[in-house]
Amino acid sequence: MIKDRVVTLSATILLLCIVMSFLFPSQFPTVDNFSQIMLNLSIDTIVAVGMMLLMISGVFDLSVGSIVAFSGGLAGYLMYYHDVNFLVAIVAALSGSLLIGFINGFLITKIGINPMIQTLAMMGVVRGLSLMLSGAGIQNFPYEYNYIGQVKILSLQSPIWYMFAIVLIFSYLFKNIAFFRRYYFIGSNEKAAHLSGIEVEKMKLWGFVIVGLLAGIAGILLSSRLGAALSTSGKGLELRVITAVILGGASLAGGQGKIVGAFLGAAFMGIVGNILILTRVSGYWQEIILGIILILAVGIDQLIQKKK
Amino acid sequence: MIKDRVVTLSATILLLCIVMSFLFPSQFPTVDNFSQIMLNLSIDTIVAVGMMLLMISGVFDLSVGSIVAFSGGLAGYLMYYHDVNFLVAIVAALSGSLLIGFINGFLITKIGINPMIQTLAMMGVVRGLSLMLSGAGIQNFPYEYNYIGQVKILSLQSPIWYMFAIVLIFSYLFKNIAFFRRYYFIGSNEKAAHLSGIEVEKMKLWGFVIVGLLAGIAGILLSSRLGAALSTSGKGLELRVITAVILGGASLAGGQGKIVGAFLGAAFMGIVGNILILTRVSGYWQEIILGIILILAVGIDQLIQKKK
Amino acid sequence: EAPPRTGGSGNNLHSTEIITVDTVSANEEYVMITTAINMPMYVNHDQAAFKMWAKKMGVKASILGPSEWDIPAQIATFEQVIPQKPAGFLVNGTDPGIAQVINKAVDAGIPTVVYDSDIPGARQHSFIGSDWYEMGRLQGERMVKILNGKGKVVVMGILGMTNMEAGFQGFLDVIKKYPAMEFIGKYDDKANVELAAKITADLIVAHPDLAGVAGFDGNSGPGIALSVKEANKIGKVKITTVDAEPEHLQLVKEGVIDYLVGQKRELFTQMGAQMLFDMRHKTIAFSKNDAKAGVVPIPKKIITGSIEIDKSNVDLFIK
Amino acid sequence: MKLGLKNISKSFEVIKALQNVSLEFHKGEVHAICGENGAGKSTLMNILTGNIQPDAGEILLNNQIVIIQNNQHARSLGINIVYQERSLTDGLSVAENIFPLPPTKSFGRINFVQLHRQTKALLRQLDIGEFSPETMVATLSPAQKTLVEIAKALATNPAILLLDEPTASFTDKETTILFSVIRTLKKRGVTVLYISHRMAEIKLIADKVSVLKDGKCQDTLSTNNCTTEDIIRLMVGRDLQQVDVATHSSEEVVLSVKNLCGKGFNDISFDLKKGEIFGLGGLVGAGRTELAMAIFGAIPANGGTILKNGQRIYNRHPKQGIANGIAYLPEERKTLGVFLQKSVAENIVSARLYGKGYNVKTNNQKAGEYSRTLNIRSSSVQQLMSKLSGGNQQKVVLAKWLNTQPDVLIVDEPTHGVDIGAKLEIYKILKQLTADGKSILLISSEMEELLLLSDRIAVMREGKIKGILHKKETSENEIIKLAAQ
Ligand SMILES: Nc1ncnc2c1ncn2[C@@H]1O[C@H](COP(=O)(O)OP(=O)(O)OP(=O)(O)O)[C@@H](O)[C@H]1O
Ligand SMILES: Nc1ncnc2c1ncn2[C@@H]1O[C@H](COP(=O)(O)OP(=O)(O)OP(=O)(O)O)[C@@H](O)[C@H]1O
Ligand SMILES: [Mg+2]
Ligand SMILES: [Mg+2]
Repeated sequence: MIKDRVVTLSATILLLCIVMSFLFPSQFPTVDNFSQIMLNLSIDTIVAVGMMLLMISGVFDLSVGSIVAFSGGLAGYLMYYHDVNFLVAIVAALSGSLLIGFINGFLITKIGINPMIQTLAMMGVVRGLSLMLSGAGIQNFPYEYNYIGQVKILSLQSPIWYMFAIVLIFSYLFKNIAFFRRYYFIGSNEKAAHLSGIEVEKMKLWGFVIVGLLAGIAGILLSSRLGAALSTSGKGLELRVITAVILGGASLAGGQGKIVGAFLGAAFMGIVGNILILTRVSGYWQEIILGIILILAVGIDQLIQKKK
Repeated sequence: MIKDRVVTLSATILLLCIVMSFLFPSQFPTVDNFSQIMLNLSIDTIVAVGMMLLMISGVFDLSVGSIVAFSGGLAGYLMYYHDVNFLVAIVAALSGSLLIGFINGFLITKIGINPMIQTLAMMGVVRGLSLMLSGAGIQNFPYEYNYIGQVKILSLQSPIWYMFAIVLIFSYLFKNIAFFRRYYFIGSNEKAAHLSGIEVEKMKLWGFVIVGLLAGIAGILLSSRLGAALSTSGKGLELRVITAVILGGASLAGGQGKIVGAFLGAAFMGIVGNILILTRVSGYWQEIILGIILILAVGIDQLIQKKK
Repeated sequence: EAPPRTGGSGNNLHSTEIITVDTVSANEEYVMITTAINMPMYVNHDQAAFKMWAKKMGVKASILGPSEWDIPAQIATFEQVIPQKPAGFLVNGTDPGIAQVINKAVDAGIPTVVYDSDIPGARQHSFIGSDWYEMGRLQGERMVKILNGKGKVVVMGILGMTNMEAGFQGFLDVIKKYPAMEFIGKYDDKANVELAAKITADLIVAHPDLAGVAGFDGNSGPGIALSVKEANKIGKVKITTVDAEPEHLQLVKEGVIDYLVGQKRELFTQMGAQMLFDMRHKTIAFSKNDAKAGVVPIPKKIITGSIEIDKSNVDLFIK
Repeated sequence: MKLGLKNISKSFEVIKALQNVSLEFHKGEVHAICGENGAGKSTLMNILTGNIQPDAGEILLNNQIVIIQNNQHARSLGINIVYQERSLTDGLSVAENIFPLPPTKSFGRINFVQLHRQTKALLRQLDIGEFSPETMVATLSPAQKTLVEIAKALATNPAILLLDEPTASFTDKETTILFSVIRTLKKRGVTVLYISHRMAEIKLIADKVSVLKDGKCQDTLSTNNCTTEDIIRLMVGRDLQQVDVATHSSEEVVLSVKNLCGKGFNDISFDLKKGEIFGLGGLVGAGRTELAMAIFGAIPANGGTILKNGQRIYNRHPKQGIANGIAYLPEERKTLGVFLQKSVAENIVSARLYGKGYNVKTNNQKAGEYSRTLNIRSSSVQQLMSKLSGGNQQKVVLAKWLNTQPDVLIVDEPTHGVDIGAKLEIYKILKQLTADGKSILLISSEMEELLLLSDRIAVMREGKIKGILHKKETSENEIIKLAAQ
């Protein structure tokens, strides 16, 4: 069943691509277009990998979008206002993101605050912080900082490579490393996992730390790619990412999902977005059609699986 | 435990009120202030009652905010562009909202689409529809329509009365009527509920219909209170309402919560917002402090309950 | 492949060949890139005027962008359209962060005009719009005038947005000059009527002597007005705000809102699009090859100015 | 290793789950713990595995006082357990479930080769050939899952193994496997603490038996020189009356199933008579549960007819089943039977929520009555179901179905995890129901139970009825022959 989602989603994406290639032969199936699509889904995917990890263990994090803004904001703030070296700024931004994840995890696991409330509250707190840091936006970063997100390797812009690296690494980890494997135990039966000697609380705390770190990386890449830190970046990203992850086979109940599903879910959303642009669907219809496509994609999948 | 949340939250609210009354004796504990707070949380609370129902049964609905805009938009559209009688317009708007809830429920229970994906997609679709209906905003409603949300009874504006009526009615229903009682069973163990002869799917479908209807009522009240139907109303309402409901004792896992908790959760958020402004917290700090207060409120509650 | 070292600094001597065409074709497509694409103000002014212009000229007008206020998504949309080489780009200048992608379009040889707010770091061919600082200043001055130079005032809008922050600054710079005016703070209504109403209601309680509220997004005005009405404070709490949508005008007529400062948004897109057209079709040429010569044959910057509305002239605006 | 308990006490709010319990377990002995539901057996196990801390008393390991902090600590001390409640992860393989902390190579990489080798060895030791280490746990039957849990406990090579009702979902086949494993362990010097409500098993496998009653240790007997009756007397404090097994079956047919087909069963026909207890025998996986669920309306039937009192009925939903006077007590209590976070009273009324009103007071009254007649042990009917012992939960579920006043009661393994006293009470209740003119369809994997209660027994194999036997004329052997063949 879990496997199936990866398969059906891949098939859906492939089908979409084939149809679009026939409809827009000169625009859709081009290297340019695909590298654009990839580039644009790279940030979401990096966060989605972390979200998938959390959802496998049965929780989710609404503060990721704010962390994306915060991380870029903090790096930008340090470089712009305090002339801090770009590497130091990045380390500081990532440490900050990690710390936010840690606080989330700590309060959720040790104090027992409901994860949704905690991360929602944190979403507000961190958004406020990043607003203070980046105000109406910071620009004019050092060249080296912009290089990170703008350099092209084999004619693909770097965030794409980061995305693939992260997806591959986490896929590997979730297949082969005992530590990550345990998230499946936690997600399917927390009590039983505890009784099996798994340190559920510590693992969950780590989960939030990891998602914080990944959101921080995404924030650095986004701001470096844009050459600007915006206090509004990452708004709404949390829902988009959770959607992608559920599309990719996770469930709110936990215990299922694969890392590659996070990428596929984001890729589906990215391709649909591209299609909406190519077909020039605009305005009111955009939201309506996007919604209908989502429902159709999941609905048909369900019907097929039921038939089986 | 469930009871406790209602009690602890009431106590927290009371404590907050007492402290504030001492600090701001001439501003906080006034009839004016309270009726303003109530008025501003009435719309949220009406939707929160429906959300509480859903969360008791173990699901939630992200499309409520859009339904609020849609309902007002449809009523306004009919009255303004087609000179429809205000009562007919209201009936149409409520039927429309109900239908949206029905579609949500149908696709979730019969096709098996993940509730989060379904209602998120519906959120987009309905937002698009309401943009089409109300465009730049519709005004100049018949006097009778505006009367509904603007009339004052015993010096309290009508939405407050609607809110209380709905909270009381649903509280009663959830205590005394078997139909509503069943939602607790569905939320605690869906399979066992099915075997107990509870029509789980039908009940869930009804749940979405009810929340659609309540969001529709909220939309009518909001637009009538405003004297205008704006396509942006209800944006972000879904998360606000879910927060209120979880604060009020619901859990994402289902099976617990009380209707009055929805009101208390919304009231807590409303009062905290009021306090932030009374204490002159700056706009930039608002979200940060609001987040911290949320965490504190839930965290302390948890610590107390753990001690027990 | 490393990115270019210069972020660009309005350098028009860039020798990119601009794609020009002699004949006008019905398939010629002009693309508007915006964000919050469904915002009524955008739809009814920017987009409507743009579409009308295209119809008149017999060309295609496409309007693209995310439904939410989402700058990265606006950039993503923009980037995905550049490879399709449309006839011209009309870009909503939402945030300095879009500078790079504007330069990408310029480097691709596509005529590009930014409207609404100027983007400092970008090499767009032209900017047409208004000055948000100026709009804030106008509101500030009117506020001072109707309050006779004294009283408590607040501003409300979306915190952190470049144009709004500029507006707040304009407002503040005026208020600062009057010692009897007390500035209480900036509040975030997230472009949401309910929130604007709630904050205003709370403000009225916290400051019973609140004298004025200035709004900076399209939903600030209706929200502020609602709470002022409900608290029976009409006339006691003065309201100035941006935009001149029907509900704003209605509220001015009712005397709830005292002053509106509107933008000439139709001009942004209608004139902007015309400039794109002129550039593409070399309507005016200054040399044998303007691009090579480093000449951009359209105005570099057009400031459209504002529309000021109050009770005295509101009837002229109500349709 | 020698394990000793000295004056262990534990209370949950008002309930004294254990009071001054002192026991000794010696190396290489199989020591059974007996007691009624709620006597404190699982609590004792939880104390030994560090899941809960005793209020008073000491635990001695080789005469040294130890404080067992948590179950990991217990494991490191050589104590491991198979819990009464299942604790596997459906989405992972058998191997990964058995070794939640698997063997690793450098950087914490799982050594899958070794993991599967180890698992295979364990499965072989348990004589399991039907599934491999890579099998997904979700696809296993309840009994197979319990075997996996036993393998999981054995994987840590415990010196003391606690088994809390391991045979509850077993048929004789699995029980035989388990017993041979226990005998091997015993030879290796492993101490086994064995909890079971099946008296015959205790005589068969245990060396000693300790009896708990109301949280107090009654006595420790050697199984060689005591009878089952002795044990039962200690458990319940009196001699148990034999169940009156006189038949109340009449000739009137209440339920007539004709050529019923569905997923897991095929072409099933039988008549259930008024006042009859109709047994369904067979091995695990014979399709009895599916048949019962289809009759009740919980899963769809693909063909065939069901007549009740001569009238054709269509049960497409449990609601219709209930309305047609049929009740179904499910096999899997935890997932299908109980609302753990609801009170006892709410659980009891949960199948009768079709009225309009919901009155807490009358519900509590009703629940109180059932609580008394079925001797349900809880601090009050308001207590959360999750706080009840397993057997008491079972009684609550039975009460819930009795509360629907059915004409036909289908009970699927009704005495799983129920103590001997309560078991006989349930037998009595079932018989009493037939005396009142109700009919019962009894699914049971316990041969004695089946033979004792049923008037007729249908034996199922691979989804088909292989024969319908009259109790008087049949024997255990005949049933087994039909079931296995
Ligand atoms: N967490 C708890 N909170 C409150 N009471 C509890 C808790 N756990 C057990 N009890 C009570 O303690 C008593 C002993 O329970 P225990 O589970 O040890 O019984 P048991 O002997 O294992 O019964 P069974 O044979 O039914 O499994 C019961 O009355 C039970 O209700
Ligand atoms: N979770 C499951 N997933 C897949 N197949 C299952 C599952 N549980 C049982 N089965 C299979 O379904 C069939 C019927 O099983 P079931 O347990 O209902 O039989 P049964 O005759 O009712 O046995 P009993 O009641 O004695 O346990 C068997 O082939 C069994 O292997
Ligand atoms: Mg027990
Ligand atoms: Mg079975």
